[in-house]
Amino acid sequence: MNHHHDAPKLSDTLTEMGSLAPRVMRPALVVGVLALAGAIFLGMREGDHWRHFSFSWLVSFAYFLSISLGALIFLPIQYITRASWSVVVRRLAENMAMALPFMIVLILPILLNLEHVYEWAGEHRHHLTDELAAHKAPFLNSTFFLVRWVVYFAIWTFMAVFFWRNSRRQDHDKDTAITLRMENFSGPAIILFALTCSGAGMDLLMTLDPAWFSTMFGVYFFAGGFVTFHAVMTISTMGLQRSGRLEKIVSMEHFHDYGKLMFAFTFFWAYIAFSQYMLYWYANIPEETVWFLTRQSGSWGGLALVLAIGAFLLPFAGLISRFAKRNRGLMFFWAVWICIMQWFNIYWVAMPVFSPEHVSLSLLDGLCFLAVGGIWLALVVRIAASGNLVPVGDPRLEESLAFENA
Amino acid sequence: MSQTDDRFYGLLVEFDDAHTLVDACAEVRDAGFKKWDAHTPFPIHGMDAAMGIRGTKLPFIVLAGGLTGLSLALLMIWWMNAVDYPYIISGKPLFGWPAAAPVAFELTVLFSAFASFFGMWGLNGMPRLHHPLFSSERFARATADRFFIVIEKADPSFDRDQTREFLTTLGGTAVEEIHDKAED
Amino acid sequence: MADEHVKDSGTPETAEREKRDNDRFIFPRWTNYLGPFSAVMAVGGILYLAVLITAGFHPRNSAIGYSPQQPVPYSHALHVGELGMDCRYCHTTVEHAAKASIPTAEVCMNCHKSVHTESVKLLPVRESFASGKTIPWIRVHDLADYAYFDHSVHVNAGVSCVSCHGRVDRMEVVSQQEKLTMSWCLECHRNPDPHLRPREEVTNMAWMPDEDPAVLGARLREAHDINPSTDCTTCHR
Amino acid sequence: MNRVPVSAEIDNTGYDPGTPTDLVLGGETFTSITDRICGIVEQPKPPKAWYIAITVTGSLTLVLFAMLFHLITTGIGVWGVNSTVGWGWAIVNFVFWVGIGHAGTLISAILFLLRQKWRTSINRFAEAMTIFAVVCAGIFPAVHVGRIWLVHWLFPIPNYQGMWPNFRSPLLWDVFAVGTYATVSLLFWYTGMVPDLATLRDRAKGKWRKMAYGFFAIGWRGSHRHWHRYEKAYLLLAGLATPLVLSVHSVVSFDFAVAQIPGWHTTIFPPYFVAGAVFSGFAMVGTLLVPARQFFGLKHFITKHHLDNMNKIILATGSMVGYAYAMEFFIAWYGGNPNETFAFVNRAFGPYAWAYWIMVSCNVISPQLFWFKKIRHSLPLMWIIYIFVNIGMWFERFVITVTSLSRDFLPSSWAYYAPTKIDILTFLGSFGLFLTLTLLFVRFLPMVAMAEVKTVMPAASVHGGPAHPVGDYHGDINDRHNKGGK
Repeated sequence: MNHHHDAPKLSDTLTEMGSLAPRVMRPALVVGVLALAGAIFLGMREGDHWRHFSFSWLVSFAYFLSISLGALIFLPIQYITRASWSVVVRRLAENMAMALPFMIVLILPILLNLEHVYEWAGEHRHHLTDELAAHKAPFLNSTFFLVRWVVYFAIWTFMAVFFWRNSRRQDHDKDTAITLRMENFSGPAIILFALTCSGAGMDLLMTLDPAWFSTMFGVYFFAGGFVTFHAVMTISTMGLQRSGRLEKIVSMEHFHDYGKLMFAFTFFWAYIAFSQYMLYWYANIPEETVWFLTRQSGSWGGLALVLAIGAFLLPFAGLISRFAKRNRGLMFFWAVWICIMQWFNIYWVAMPVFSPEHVSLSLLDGLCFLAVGGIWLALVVRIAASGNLVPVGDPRLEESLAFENA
Repeated sequence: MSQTDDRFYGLLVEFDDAHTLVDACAEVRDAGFKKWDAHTPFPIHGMDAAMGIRGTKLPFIVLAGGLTGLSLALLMIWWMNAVDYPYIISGKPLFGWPAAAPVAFELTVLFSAFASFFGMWGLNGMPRLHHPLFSSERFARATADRFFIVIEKADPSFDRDQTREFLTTLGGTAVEEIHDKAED
Repeated sequence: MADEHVKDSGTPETAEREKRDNDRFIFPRWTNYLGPFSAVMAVGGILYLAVLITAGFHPRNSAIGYSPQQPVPYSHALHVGELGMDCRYCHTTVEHAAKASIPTAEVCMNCHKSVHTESVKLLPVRESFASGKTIPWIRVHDLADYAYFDHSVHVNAGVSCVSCHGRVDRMEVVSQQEKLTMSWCLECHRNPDPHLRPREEVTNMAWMPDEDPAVLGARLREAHDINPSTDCTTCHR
Repeated sequence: MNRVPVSAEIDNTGYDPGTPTDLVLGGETFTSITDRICGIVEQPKPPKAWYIAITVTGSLTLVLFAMLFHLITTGIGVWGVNSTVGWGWAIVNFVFWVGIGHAGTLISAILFLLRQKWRTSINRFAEAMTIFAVVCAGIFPAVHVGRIWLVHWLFPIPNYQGMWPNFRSPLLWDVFAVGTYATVSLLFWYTGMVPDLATLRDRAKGKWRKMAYGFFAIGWRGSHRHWHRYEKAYLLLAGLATPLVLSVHSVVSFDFAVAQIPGWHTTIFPPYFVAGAVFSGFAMVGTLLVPARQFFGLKHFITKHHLDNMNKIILATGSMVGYAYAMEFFIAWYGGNPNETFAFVNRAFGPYAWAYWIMVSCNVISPQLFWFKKIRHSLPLMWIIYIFVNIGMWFERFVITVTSLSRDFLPSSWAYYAPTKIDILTFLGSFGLFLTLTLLFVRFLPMVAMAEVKTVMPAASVHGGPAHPVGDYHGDINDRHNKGGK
């Protein structure tokens, strides 16, 4: 009797974007550009110095940035733990991370309009007293902010290019030394990432209310992004399989792992969110609670409740069972669900600064989402199209193909 | 022989490697036996399939345990602090979910863990200090480095001679009749 | 393997011991009932303990009814109930101080100079009167040391002696009637209305209001501006 | 007992991607593993060193009991705590020991879920340590209440006061968190040990040993129908223990972080405490494991690869702790609250600066040496770093507890806290208890999870089993999507 599990082979399926790339990239780009045009038109009509436009843009930019950052940290984690299960899908993450260098273009609308988005950069203060403003000025000033973003993007670019290019090179020469080199860089990469990711999250979202602070905020931003990233991985893998790519070689076993990771980081995100909220709720110090007060009053409170249930309780319950994690329909549903909820999470964090009274969901928010999302997707697909979808030269690929959840 | 017959439990076959055992299990499964088991020093991947073992209902027991713990905890906190002994401390509401969450979480985990622990041993019929298999000297190595299959006399398709014959074909190193030596 | 070693050491005793050591130890069959048995014992034991603790530690069972034998068999039923003495005759400071003083022997001797002068039961009183040493009364209503209680403020607010001490006028031997727990104190501090009466009726053991005590109490509370505090520092100072 | 000699150190830290690292070395077989691990427990008499060790630790344990007796009969005035610094060494020791207790569950549960097979050689030892550390931890809050005869007030049981515990207090959350943690760790440890106890039972000589191991093995006979549920239960317990381990030190951190005391009230405390706990726990596991593997000849199971991995985890968690220190400092300034800023400046340059810099150098700087392979692979050097981390993590709790309390909002109530002899002896005594329990454990129980180690040996892997099950096997219906193609 044959005990050897017939591991799927690469030849069983398509592993290149091929004709799919233009079929996705063109509509994505068209939608993105049209939405951008629409958003610019609407933003101009608002006559508020592009304030509404910038906030809507900020939400979606932060959202897609967090996904790409999730992809960026996914890579060194896989290398440093010598994980084999993920090899077959790792290229998808590499491509998403590789979008980061190009996303510097997407942050321009915010950087160009700093004084109307961040009150510390402008003249009108709502949250800061003069004294506090002076105290924080060494950190919260436009020049340093720009310098920081240049540094963040420089580091991300370096990391993304490093992992992406080495992995691609391995496709051809199958050199295991490359794997070792990437493993060696992974430790420092994680440190660099921790500093830049939390810095970026705090800069982008926390300083919107410059009086408020939380030592956990960087972790909070990362946790949300990492959940979304795994959901996006699930959706894109399914999408590729639907088009006849990565079939069989990405098996239910890999989806099971996606499911576990989505479940785990949904819980982790909730743990961070709860801890942050509970500690401020309990100590009840006005300068800290005011941030939550805005976000739990009126319709923002309704959204907070939606997040507590929708971004934690439901996916937690929905993904807890092995059955759900091994059911494609359910996995797809929860992945999409998580993506939506995490967008609202960032919306809930950022938007109350623009509209403290009530949730101001508008067409502009939707157009900005489509614009950033469309451009981001086109970018990722363009990057993906330039090579194989699977790191065919990876020494652990065989293991990954034969992978089974024990 | 006859006076020990009611003490006859079944037939044991010994293997010295896991591969042969897994193959043999598949054969016993396909031969249609119902009351039989494999004994190994460690869990072997793929045995569930080879033996045709279905999933266990343990997760549902654990889920029930967890839900019990959660609801008991919330009820307890609410009743004790908001109903039976209401007292305002440091301006907190009598029942505030952020303050109730940690204990509710801990008790959920505690009850789930109890359900998992007692549920598993219960389903496995343990503790069971006595078992006819312990009468076999050979079987002492089932917890060290040997692998066994046991077919019980109680199996409907069991036939002392035929089954013995069948077992010798499985590639084992020895076949033994198990007689319960224990006192009542 | 160790058990396959053939030992050539001599004596039959050693050989027998070694054989015994090498034999498997088999638990007798009845041990299989140990599991279910201990499960039943554990569940039963937990239920039993739960009932025991709930009942045993309940203030109703642990505190109420405490009635120690006093050095002098003083009867409140006789003095208050039959003879109609007012509480304040003996517990003189109850309206003015935190403690409702225990009478000295002199107070007793006001009457007992001339009544029952030879009674054996009153011997400790006469001794105390002569020597000046206090009679070792045993305290019945004993709050924890960290709980501060002031009689005067309660009595002056119109809380009757009966509310905490019960119908002392019917007691041969004084016994504790109420739980005197924190939650019990709080019950009244949160809602004092049913326990309030006109100040002049405070020591009247048998007094009954003509109307709903809560309605009367609410009126009295309004009139006398009674606002019992439930702050921790009210009692834990 | 024909024991296979343990060869010299084998270096298996070299790594060829795509080829799994051998986790069991020296040509060990199922038989030799059983012999070697059981052999430690089966020696009729332990070595002299064991007797010497347990005499020392036993005496220290007696010191602990004496100090506790003195404390209980006299009152907590025997400690150095004063009206400003109400939390002294007792809380420091409590957090220290609970933290130590986190490594065991991390190794058993989280590494299990992450399919890190190298955990099998060290999980039993680490789990045992978890339980002993939690025992030590439990002592301090219990005696800290002052009137220990009223300690049952912590639990929601009916009492003559007619009152209930206050569930809004983080100190009560501690009771539930630590209680649950101790219980679940014990269940987990015991569940994992049953198959090994059965091995000891089946090899035992002498009636009493046979009965004792037989009793605790509860009749385990390696049935695969049992293994099937056993593995499920193990997975479920691991799944439960993972959030539990996060929650326990988070709850401990809440003790501090819900307060408004500057230096305590910061939101990163929960994950930062958890990272610190794992950090200190791994250091303590290493502190005991490195000598134990030397002494008991476990080099074939606890290989250099294992130690290398542990050191990497120490490096990772140490860096997380460093991140938290930095973030706290930054936000203390960024927040613009002068009290908060002062608290941190005071930590670094105030009267307890010495403690702060011990903490920083031990916790942040010393683990960074693990970036160097040479240091990660050198037994003496790694051991020295473990010791530094142990010291540093104790000082971290000291710095958090004492510096914030000794100088809070009111300068008029500032005070300097110093421990008394009783404080010091109690803490030393807790080490005695911890080490005594550890010594008893290595004497009577299998310190390596034999059944689990066997599963990671090449001889145990039956690749995938029959690929397409027949018979009545009820496969995973969802697999159809993959098998059937589009």
